[in-house]
Amino acid sequence: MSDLAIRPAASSRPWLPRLLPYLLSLPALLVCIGILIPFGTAVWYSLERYNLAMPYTRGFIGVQQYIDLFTDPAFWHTVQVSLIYTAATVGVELLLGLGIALLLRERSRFNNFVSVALLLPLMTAPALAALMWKLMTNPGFGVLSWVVSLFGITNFKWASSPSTAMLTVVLVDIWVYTPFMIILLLAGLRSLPQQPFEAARLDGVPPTFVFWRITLPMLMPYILTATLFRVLDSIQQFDIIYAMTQGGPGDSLLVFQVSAYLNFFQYTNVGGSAAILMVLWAITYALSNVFIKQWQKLRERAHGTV
Amino acid sequence: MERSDTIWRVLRGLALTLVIIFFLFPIFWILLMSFETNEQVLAIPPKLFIHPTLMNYVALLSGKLQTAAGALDITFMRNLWNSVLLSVCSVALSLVLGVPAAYAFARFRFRGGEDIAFTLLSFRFAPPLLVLLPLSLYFQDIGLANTYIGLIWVYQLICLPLILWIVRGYFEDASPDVEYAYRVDGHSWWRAFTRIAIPLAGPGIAAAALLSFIFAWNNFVFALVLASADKQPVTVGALAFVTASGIQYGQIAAAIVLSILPTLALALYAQRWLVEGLSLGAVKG
Amino acid sequence: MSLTIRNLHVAFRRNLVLDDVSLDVAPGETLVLFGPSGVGKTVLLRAIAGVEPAARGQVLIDGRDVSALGPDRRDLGMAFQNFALYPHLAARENIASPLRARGVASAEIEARVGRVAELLRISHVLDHPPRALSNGQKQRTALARALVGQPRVLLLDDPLRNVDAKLRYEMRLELPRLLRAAEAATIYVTQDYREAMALGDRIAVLHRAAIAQCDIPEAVYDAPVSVNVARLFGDPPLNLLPCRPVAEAGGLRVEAAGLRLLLPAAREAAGRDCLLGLRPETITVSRAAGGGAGTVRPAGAGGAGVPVEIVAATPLHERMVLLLRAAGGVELLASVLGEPPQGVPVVLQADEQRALLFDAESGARIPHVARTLEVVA
Amino acid sequence: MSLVLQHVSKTYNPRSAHPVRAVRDLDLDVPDGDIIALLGSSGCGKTSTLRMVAGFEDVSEGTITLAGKRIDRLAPARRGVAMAFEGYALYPPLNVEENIGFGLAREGGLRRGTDTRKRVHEVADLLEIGPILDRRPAGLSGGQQQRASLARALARDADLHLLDEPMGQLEPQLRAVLRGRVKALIKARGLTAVLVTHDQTEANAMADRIAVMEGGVLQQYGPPGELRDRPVNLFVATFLGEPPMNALPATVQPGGLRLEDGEGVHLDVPPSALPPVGSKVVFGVRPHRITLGQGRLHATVTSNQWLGDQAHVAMELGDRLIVAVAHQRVAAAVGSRLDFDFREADAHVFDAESGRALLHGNQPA
Repeated sequence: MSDLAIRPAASSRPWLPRLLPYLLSLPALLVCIGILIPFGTAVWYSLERYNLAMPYTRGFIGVQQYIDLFTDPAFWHTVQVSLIYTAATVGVELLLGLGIALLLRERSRFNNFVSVALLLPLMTAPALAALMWKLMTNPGFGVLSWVVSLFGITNFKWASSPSTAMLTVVLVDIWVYTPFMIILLLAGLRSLPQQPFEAARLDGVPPTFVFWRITLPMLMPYILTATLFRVLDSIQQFDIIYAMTQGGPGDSLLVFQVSAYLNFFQYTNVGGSAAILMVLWAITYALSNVFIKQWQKLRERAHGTV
Repeated sequence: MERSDTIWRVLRGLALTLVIIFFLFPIFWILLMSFETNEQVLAIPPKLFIHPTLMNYVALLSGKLQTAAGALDITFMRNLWNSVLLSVCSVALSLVLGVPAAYAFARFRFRGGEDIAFTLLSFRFAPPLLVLLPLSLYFQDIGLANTYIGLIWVYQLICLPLILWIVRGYFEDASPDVEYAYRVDGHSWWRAFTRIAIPLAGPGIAAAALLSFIFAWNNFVFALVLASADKQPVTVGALAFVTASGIQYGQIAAAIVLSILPTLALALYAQRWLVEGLSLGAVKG
Repeated sequence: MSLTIRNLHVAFRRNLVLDDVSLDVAPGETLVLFGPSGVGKTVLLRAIAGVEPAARGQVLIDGRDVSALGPDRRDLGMAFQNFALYPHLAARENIASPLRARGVASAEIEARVGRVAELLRISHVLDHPPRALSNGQKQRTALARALVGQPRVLLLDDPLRNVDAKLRYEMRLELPRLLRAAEAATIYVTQDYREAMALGDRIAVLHRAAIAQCDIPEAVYDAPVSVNVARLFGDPPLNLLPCRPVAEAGGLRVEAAGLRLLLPAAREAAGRDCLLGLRPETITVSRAAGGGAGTVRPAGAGGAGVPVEIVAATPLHERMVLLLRAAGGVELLASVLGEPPQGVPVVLQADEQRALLFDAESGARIPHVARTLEVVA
Repeated sequence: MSLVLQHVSKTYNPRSAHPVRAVRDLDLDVPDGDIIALLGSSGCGKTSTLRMVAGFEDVSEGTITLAGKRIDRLAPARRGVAMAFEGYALYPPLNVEENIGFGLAREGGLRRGTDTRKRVHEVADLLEIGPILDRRPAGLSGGQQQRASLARALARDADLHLLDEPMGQLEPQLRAVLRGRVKALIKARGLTAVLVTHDQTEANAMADRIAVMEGGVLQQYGPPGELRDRPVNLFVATFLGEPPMNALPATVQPGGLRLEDGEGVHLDVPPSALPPVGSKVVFGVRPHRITLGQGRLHATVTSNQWLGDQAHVAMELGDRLIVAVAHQRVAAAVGSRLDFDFREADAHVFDAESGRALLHGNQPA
């Protein structure tokens, strides 16, 4: 019955029950509306020619900004870099996360210790994690530089070379966010009903068959949720890349937000920066819609209402 | 049967050992570095066993950075303090705003309720720069630029969705019957909210507060855009510090350790709650 | 101190959960609200309590319309199926809650909580938190909380659902006395028909969002208004056999599963598709005439015996439940006293007086022309 | 095949400060072809026992033997056991037919294809789930899922079938029919089955023998009639029967018992079987064995409940309640005096302290 519409019944102040939920959520809403105003401004900027260095050229140009953007190879480079970054990080994190979560599935003291240890990278600020890895990959004394030299690879430049910069930041992202994947999938795995697996053990069903026909389909909603969540985060990555290379070397790591940031502060191109962010917003908005629906479905499942 | 069992167990142990090394080694390495002198840091191959020195920490705490060019004044401790202030105040404000709203979304079905909840949640996923860049211009106009109040306000973008998200889940999981029973006993809805609903959602509220504290602490881009040196938290401060200190790697490592220590300590202290909060209440059942 | 419900409607997302429900409960009376799970019993209870909004209709307590009042101002006591105890408060504070809400002085609270705890035999656990109580103690604590304020209306939502069988049985005997002493108008929700018959002064059967029948227990059991109501009562439940009655002198002639019965039912059902309802305890099984000496023909059993095969015999509450297979593979359940005949051909007979006839299409019962209830002392 | 449990114990958290002894020193012998029921309230150890037999829990002490082969150290798949789970344990991604056939295809006698299909459909028809064979569990009602789970277990040709609360979710009508059918099927195929239930009706209906458990300890093991007529202790006596046996405190007197708290009613009991005069005992008689309307005893009626096919009458005897069941309506108003009686053969006497049975009818326990 808990899913039934529930309102407090009328009282001596009949307006109260109707307004109560609004009154409770209003303060939070107001604070956020204060933040929505700049969002509207950003939309407007994206339709303007607006450069802080040349305020006198400011003026409404409509969709021209977007036309310019979509015909600019630099923009398509940004899209490409962002997509590669997102696909690489989320792909590896999903596979790694699923594998590790399966290893940690049983509740044992050792596994609990591992899960706690895995929290630590996740709790490290991504910007600081980037600095840590910068130190570890320092060509002079970095321990990772030393390790690869043991394998005969000398002069491996990590983030300083356009050819390996992507690999390096992806590695940092994996270090920080794989634990998130693990924790979510582990929680999913452990919340699956145990009895079907016991039945399979009793009936002697082969493990590979159990994994592909039972475990994976049952886990799929959790995989979808976790993946969507990570895609949403990863496509907007700023901290790691900015702290590590500020988008360099060259334009090799100019993902959406870094590109917009540099457009704004380095080239003072407010309008262009806003347009890039609007494109990113459109992508994330669509994805977050899917995500929140998926997440609500998962919650309903957990409540057994489906 | 028994033999393949053993092989499987060994493989599993091996894999997990590799996992632990990959995920813990960087933290361990930075910790080690922070106790080394510059000469030790620069040694190749790296040494595992060192004579620890506290000089890096002393330099940071005293605010006098020892460089080749002589002592340099730094604001690192100030950054640390800023982080504490910003995170604590933001979380406190978020709780005051977010817990009643979360309760409203969990308990009442009201016109527009789902839309409002969705809007608030979607902040979590919007590109932060989209809001921050125009805001940086606005803040200069209304005098909020480079103030704690302005920053705390904007930090609601991080904390509020998280608290709404997690606490709402907890309220929804708690059976409304207990509150109904209290109402039938003759208590007002406000007393039912404060005496029953909030105490029962206590663990969820704590988990949400902890998690949003950590996220606020770890945030980088907000302060990068909106704050100058004297209001910056450690995440931004550390980056500036790297540029300023040049090759004082031991001190950089010590600064990083001091910056990540509070969140790691919290994580270890409250790991169970965190895990639950992180799974977003989505997978409990 | 009475409770009246007038034309109550409750809808959830356009699904009518309760459709025009009206009820009257007198002071000191226990009305049992009975129906299968998910039929809206709890919703009705909650609408009366004011925690569920009613789309339309009125709730009156002592003639005063409380429909517009919050649950805190209706002066009722309620016990929830899942107990709904406050987990962070000791049993004593749980019970004291209604008194605290009314600002009763501490000394009096102490005394009244003590009295009700004594009555329910939970004095020794008053200082325990709910998690330290057994299910039975939780249920008594919840009951004590509902009773302590001496409310005018008591709403009990299947309070015995989550306690073990033995305790449930004890409470079944104990509750009538408690409720009589409370003098409140009581609505008691259950989905156990025995509990409904044992506790109810009247039973209101909820079916498809509406009250199908509201009457004294005997009437609901012996003269259900419809096949749907009839199926909810009895363990094992009644057998239903399709048939088409024929009018005959003295009543209706019904043939089903080989049985030929003459029912004292109204003749207008003749020629229509009907369902013959035979309660298992009204079926007798005996040795076939040729199967040996001493064929017993119990009094009241009508028609010639029909040969049947006993598929399985399972004991139930000191009776034997027989799964019978008649000609054409029709399966029937009979509930008989004593051991069934074994290893010999058997026949079944049915009590014509207690057989029920329903219209197959509408499900409505076709009433008997005249009916006598035999009361044996 | 026959199942033998010898000195089986299960202790959870053995090294902690509060080890939980779920099963203690259990001996149980299930003959080939029998259906037995493990009966008890929740937490009595019946589920732990079942899980040890299936192989989901280690045995702390003792041995389990099935068909003459020791199985307690074997992996579940190698024990030759099939099980219907209380929580159904259906595979959510598979439809009902695949669920039933999943473990079947592996078994020796049956080959993939037509044999499997035939067996699946046979069992499905018996349990009336033929029409839902192509549906997935998520869309089914609890009762349908439960029948699918039961079908999966019954379809297998295992040495032992474990049925954990297999019919709790079914509609009463269907439950009554299926009890009979499933029992007939098990008997026809000569299967050996262990039924775990908290419902004594189900245990009585299906089992050849019932093992009553409480607190991890086996209380009594025997045919339903024996448990009803000769319970070994007060627990078994009051646990079985609906309503439960009346139990009244009494004191031994020369030549019989005096009921306490009553009006000093004296009952004649053969002196040979009774403890010394003055001992405290509990006197028991089943509600169904009390005759109303005439007799040596009388009491005040406190409630008279007609349940459609039987009447429950509670009477106040001193400050104790005594309950009687009649199969007809009883004309006795609340507050009136009612005479009643019972046969000596239906009386039970238990030791007040240990609860051990002393006397059943005229015979020593």
